[in-house]
Amino acid sequence: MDTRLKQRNGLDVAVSKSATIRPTGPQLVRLYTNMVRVRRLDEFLVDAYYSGRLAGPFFHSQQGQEAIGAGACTFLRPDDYVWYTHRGHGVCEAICKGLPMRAFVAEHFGKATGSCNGIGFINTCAPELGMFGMGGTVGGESTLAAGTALAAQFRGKGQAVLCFLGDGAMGEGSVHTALLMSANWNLPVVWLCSNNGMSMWVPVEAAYPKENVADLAFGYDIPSTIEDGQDVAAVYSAVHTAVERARSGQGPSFIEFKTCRYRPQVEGVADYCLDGLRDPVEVKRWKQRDPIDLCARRLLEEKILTREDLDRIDEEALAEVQDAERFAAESPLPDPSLLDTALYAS
Amino acid sequence: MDTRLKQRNGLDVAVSKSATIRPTGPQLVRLYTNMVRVRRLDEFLVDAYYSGRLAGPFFHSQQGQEAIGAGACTFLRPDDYVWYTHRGHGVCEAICKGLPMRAFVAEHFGKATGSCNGIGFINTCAPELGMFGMGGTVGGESTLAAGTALAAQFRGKGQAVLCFLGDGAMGEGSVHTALLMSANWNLPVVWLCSNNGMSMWVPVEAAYPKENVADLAFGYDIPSTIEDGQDVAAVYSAVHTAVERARSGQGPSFIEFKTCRYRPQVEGVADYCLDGLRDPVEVKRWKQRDPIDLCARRLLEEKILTREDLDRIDEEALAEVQDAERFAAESPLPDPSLLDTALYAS
Amino acid sequence: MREITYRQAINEALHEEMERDESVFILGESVCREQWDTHRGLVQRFGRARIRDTAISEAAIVGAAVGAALAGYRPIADIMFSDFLFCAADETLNQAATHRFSNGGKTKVPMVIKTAIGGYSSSGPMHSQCPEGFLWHRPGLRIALPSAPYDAKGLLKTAIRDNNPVVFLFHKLLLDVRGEVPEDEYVVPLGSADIKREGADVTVVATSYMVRMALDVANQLTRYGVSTEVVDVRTLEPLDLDTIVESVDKTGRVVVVDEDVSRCGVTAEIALRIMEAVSRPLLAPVKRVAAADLPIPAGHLERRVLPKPQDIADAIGTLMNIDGRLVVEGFSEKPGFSVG
Amino acid sequence: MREITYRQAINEALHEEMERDESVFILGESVCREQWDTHRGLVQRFGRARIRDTAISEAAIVGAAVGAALAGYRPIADIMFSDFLFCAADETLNQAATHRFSNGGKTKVPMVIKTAIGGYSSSGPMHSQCPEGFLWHRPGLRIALPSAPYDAKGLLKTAIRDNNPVVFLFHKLLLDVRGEVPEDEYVVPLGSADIKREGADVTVVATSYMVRMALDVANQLTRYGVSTEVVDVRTLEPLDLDTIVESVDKTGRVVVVDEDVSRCGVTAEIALRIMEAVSRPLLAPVKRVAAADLPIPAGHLERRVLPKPQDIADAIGTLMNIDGRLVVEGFSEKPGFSVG
Ligand SMILES: Cc1ncc(C[n+]2csc(CCOP(=O)(O)OP(=O)(O)O)c2C)c(N)n1
Ligand SMILES: Cc1ncc(C[n+]2csc(CCOP(=O)(O)OP(=O)(O)O)c2C)c(N)n1
Ligand SMILES: [Mg+2]
Ligand SMILES: [Mg+2]
Repeated sequence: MDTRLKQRNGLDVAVSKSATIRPTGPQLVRLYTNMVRVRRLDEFLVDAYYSGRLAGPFFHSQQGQEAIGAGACTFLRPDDYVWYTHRGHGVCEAICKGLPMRAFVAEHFGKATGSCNGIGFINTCAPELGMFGMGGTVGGESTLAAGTALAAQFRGKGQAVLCFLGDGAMGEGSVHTALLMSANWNLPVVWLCSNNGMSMWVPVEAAYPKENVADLAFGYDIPSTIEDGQDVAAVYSAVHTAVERARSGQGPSFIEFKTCRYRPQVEGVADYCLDGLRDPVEVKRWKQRDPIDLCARRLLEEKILTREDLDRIDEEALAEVQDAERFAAESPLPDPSLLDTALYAS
Repeated sequence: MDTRLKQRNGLDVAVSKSATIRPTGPQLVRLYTNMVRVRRLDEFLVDAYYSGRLAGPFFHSQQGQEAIGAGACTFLRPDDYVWYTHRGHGVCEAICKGLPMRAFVAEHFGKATGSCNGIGFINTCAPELGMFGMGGTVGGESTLAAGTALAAQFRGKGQAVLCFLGDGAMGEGSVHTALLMSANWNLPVVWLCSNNGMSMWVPVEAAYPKENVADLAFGYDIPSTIEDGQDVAAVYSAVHTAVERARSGQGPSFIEFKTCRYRPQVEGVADYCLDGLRDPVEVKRWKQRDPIDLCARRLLEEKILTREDLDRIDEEALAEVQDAERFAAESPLPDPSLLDTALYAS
Repeated sequence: MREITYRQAINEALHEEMERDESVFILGESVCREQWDTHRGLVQRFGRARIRDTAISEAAIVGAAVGAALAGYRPIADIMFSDFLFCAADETLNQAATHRFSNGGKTKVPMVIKTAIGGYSSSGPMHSQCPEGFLWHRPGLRIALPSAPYDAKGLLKTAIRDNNPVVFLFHKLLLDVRGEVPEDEYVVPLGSADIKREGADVTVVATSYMVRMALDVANQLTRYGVSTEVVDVRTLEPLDLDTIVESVDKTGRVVVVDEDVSRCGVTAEIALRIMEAVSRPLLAPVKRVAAADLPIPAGHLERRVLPKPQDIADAIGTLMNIDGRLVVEGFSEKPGFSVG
Repeated sequence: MREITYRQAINEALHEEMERDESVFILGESVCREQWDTHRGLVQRFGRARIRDTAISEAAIVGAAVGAALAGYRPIADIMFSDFLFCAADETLNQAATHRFSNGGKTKVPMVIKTAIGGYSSSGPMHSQCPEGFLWHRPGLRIALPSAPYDAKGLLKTAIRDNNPVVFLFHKLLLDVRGEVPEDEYVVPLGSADIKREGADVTVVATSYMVRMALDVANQLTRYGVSTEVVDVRTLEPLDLDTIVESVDKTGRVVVVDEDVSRCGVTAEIALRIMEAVSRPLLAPVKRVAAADLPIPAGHLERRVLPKPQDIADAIGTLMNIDGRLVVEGFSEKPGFSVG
């Protein structure tokens, strides 16, 4: 165990190499399937943005980062809480946690059948899955996540909370207060930082002084680890090790995933970096370790699936997206009376 | 050097044991004198609170913590910036930086001759000394401190910034954002945390999960050290080592001082801790290492001063307080026309 | 009926609701003891799991309350001074207020933010504010600001049971005020204004501590033969405009009094709503009395900025077209608290 | 005269003032490039020391600006969307606004907070707000909210030179709007409203994008024989009440329009001030048009919440006691921006 890990109080068991929790073959198939489903859906939403079919003026594609949400959320309990970010508008976390694509696409089309009844857009709300939506201020959900973790602790039924954050979100003060609270109260929460190297058009080197943002966890005595965000099995191992810690009352964990967003910060705007453009070579390099390709290779190598299986998974995903599109297109717009009931609960 | 220091990127040169910057004999006399002046003034303000002479309903005595402000501020340049906290309302920092007692007492009496023209009370404003006042939200000045450090960096004249914080202030998100900015931009600021073990009625063990809040600096790559807050020479050494780093463009430092407030959080209210009272034995233990006594002992031992010298210093301090009291008592109340000019600058 | 203080009324409401519903808990800074001594006996009775001291992190206090509320609990986020709510503005004004709405009404956020308001203690701009203007400007929060022990207890109980975020603003200068409070269980519904004093000539619509000030002025004005009705709004959201307008329709004259800053404040909004709603023309244009458009100075000049009894009397004098000044005395109540 | 866009006008002001005064610098998130493309050429000309990309920490951006201003610089704190100002509320509303006052006038805080406001792009409640009600409620901030390229340039230059914290609110939907802007140096003083259109029957007092909407409505109403005067407040603090009242004294009727939430909002305050100041009785009670008291929904229902041209026309119809509806067409401008 290297000293860096020691410094961060070693969530070392979670490091993929020494992990004791690993996905089985069938689990790996489900992880793979979910990554493909999310990739196809994300691609569709990018297209829908450009063809002017979205209800709002932006989409933040998460292509390239699927392994993280899939590895983390596919095998959670329904009553675990998940807090996502603007990246993909939660597409990866929500779909892998179990939200039907229909509700996701319908919301993005601004339809009454959407997950927020057509007025949430970037929000993805599924209380039955422990997902409560996202306001839109970066890092703003972190304290809410701590609150759900406190509720889980009170309840004592072993629920865990996952809170996703970007590397950029680590700059917000609210995140600091949430990490501190989780440490002080030993809350059952896993902080997942998808470090894709960019916060909007600023590279992480300009926004954070060290190599690993996980170093921030040291100050809170929160065990942390740094993982390969492209390897869905590694993500699964790390997250479920941390989730087990949470369920068994051992408190919070922090996991940093190194990853890459393939597309620009937001669709419709060039892929800027500082005063120039992001280096396309860099993105290309990352694509050689595409999470879906990596997983496919392993499934084939280990003879868990055949090429035909892979093709079928892809076709089914596409069909599912098409079904969701049709459903959303045919769904009605929200009734204005929604405005009378949405603000206050009775 | 123990590993803990290494972990926090060792501001090791600042550790008193290995310090190369130490106060000379005459400097130690000034440090001692300032501590005595501040103690007498603080005692006077406590009395003035109980006799109903203060312009506002509270005083936060800093008795017991004099070594920190004195060791840090006595030998700064006039153009260095200093940001203080509610503890003592800046009495220690301001007096040691050079503010006349008269302005301080007059402000606490709500008089026109006060450092804020009689409407600031807890504020102590002396722009000519690089002190700009204090709003009143714990930690709220930290980002302002970063801003003055940025100005100092722009100006390039070797100015340093000192920003005092309580241990409790480390819980605020704004402090996190300020530390991060100082690290990202290598700002000439010294973060000084007076860890007196209490944030209001909550002991630090309940508000922070580790032994040393300086561990928070690790995540920002800010060199840090932990010092004896009762030893004014150690404070001097640590702070001036860090100040030299700041002046010479080596960026921010973080120093945690272990200390104790002798009196309650605020006068007029019992010395609570959680749902009971603070352990008086604990405070008594700290008083055995009173910063003024410690320094006096050393001055005598090293034969720098005699007992008579010490008595004279005390008498002079009392006379200075009495002069300030008289001045403040005789000063006029602020003219209401101040309200017309105080809000906007022309 | 027995009399208890406003402080005790708050304390009783907390005891009763925490007993009644296990999902109620309190989190905040030094809440075991609590700055204003409204928590007496709570930690002994309910333990430190439900009376939770936090680090100094207002953002986490309010944000965690939102999260716990979403997850089925009924948190009370305790913010020592309402001035510090600005350190949790995203959590209060963005997250708590709009969470349900942004989710198309699919979630609910049953929580209370309990916080102390008010000046008149010479504590300066960061320990004296009344935030009701900011809060009412943001749709999605309910706001209760009681002026009397009875209301404090009844409204806090309702606030805790409400399924929405309710900001419960108690005034520091009212804590020692005594008033009748039944021993038996009762609640005060949100959205019900209360006629605190009947009168025929002029209506004073007031909030929180200003209700007390208005009552004092009204009593003094009897000696000038002026009959003043005092309406306590009790909650701003929902606002019981009917009761207010009924009173104004009767008297034909109205002064609106609030301790917060005048500009874009509560008095402006209530004044306009009254004008839009009255069924007979006002006998004189609405008057508003509120804090000057300045931060609140510490020290001697504070009294120049905050509303004072004479301001209310002057407004009434103008409305009634009375020659000469209606002279009233200042308020004798002293702050009498030490603040941290 | 040459025509440039509102975006270019902002950009020119920044270029000129940064050239003129070395103490001016910009800090904020992704400001080298800047979300709204108002920073073109700045980093190339002035370098990354003066155009400073920060971490995502609004509190540090605004707070550091306050600190640098105290220390003699003239920072421009760039907040991508004004909605994110709530993450720096203590720094904006407590620190920047009251710093000088709490020091008895001994300090000054010459800084600008530059931020984008406005809805009509279906972006939901965290990317659509107009914060002027919150800001104006807090004494100590100056507020400029230009509606045209000429004003944007002139006001931003004045804001940068002002010795107080000025919040410069530019509207996203105005960025591509073109207008006449002189090549020669000029400034627009704070506190000067501007009659954007003369008329005889009714005055519309409006802010920012609402000025444009009001002008469009005014033009359409000529076909009903209604002559509308449009007054652009340009700055809320200081407010040029004289120009507004002069217009209302002339027409006798007034609609106040602002895109922010109605309750405790800008429209309430301006309406009341007009009533208190007019020298002849109004021909009809003041009307206000503003956003409904709701968060701003994303998607299709946004238009039900934000003010629309027909709302202004309806208000005018009521004021003028016109039978039948003054039908106007909606606004054709499309958002046309991608937001992050
Ligand atoms: C409080 C706040 N500040 C700024 C923004 C604008 N913004 C949206 S996404 C983003 C970048 C976030 O970076 P990161 O957290 O690394 O996530 P990523 O986009 O890389 O997934 C920014 C600055 C925001 N939405 N909220
Ligand atoms: C934002 C904010 N929250 C809470 C308070 C109330 N308060 C004043 S002092 C204090 C304790 C501060 O503790 P610490 O930072 O350790 O300083 P100490 O009092 O120990 O010197 C608290 C909670 C405040 N003034 N501002
Ligand atoms: Mg990122
Ligand atoms: Mg402390």
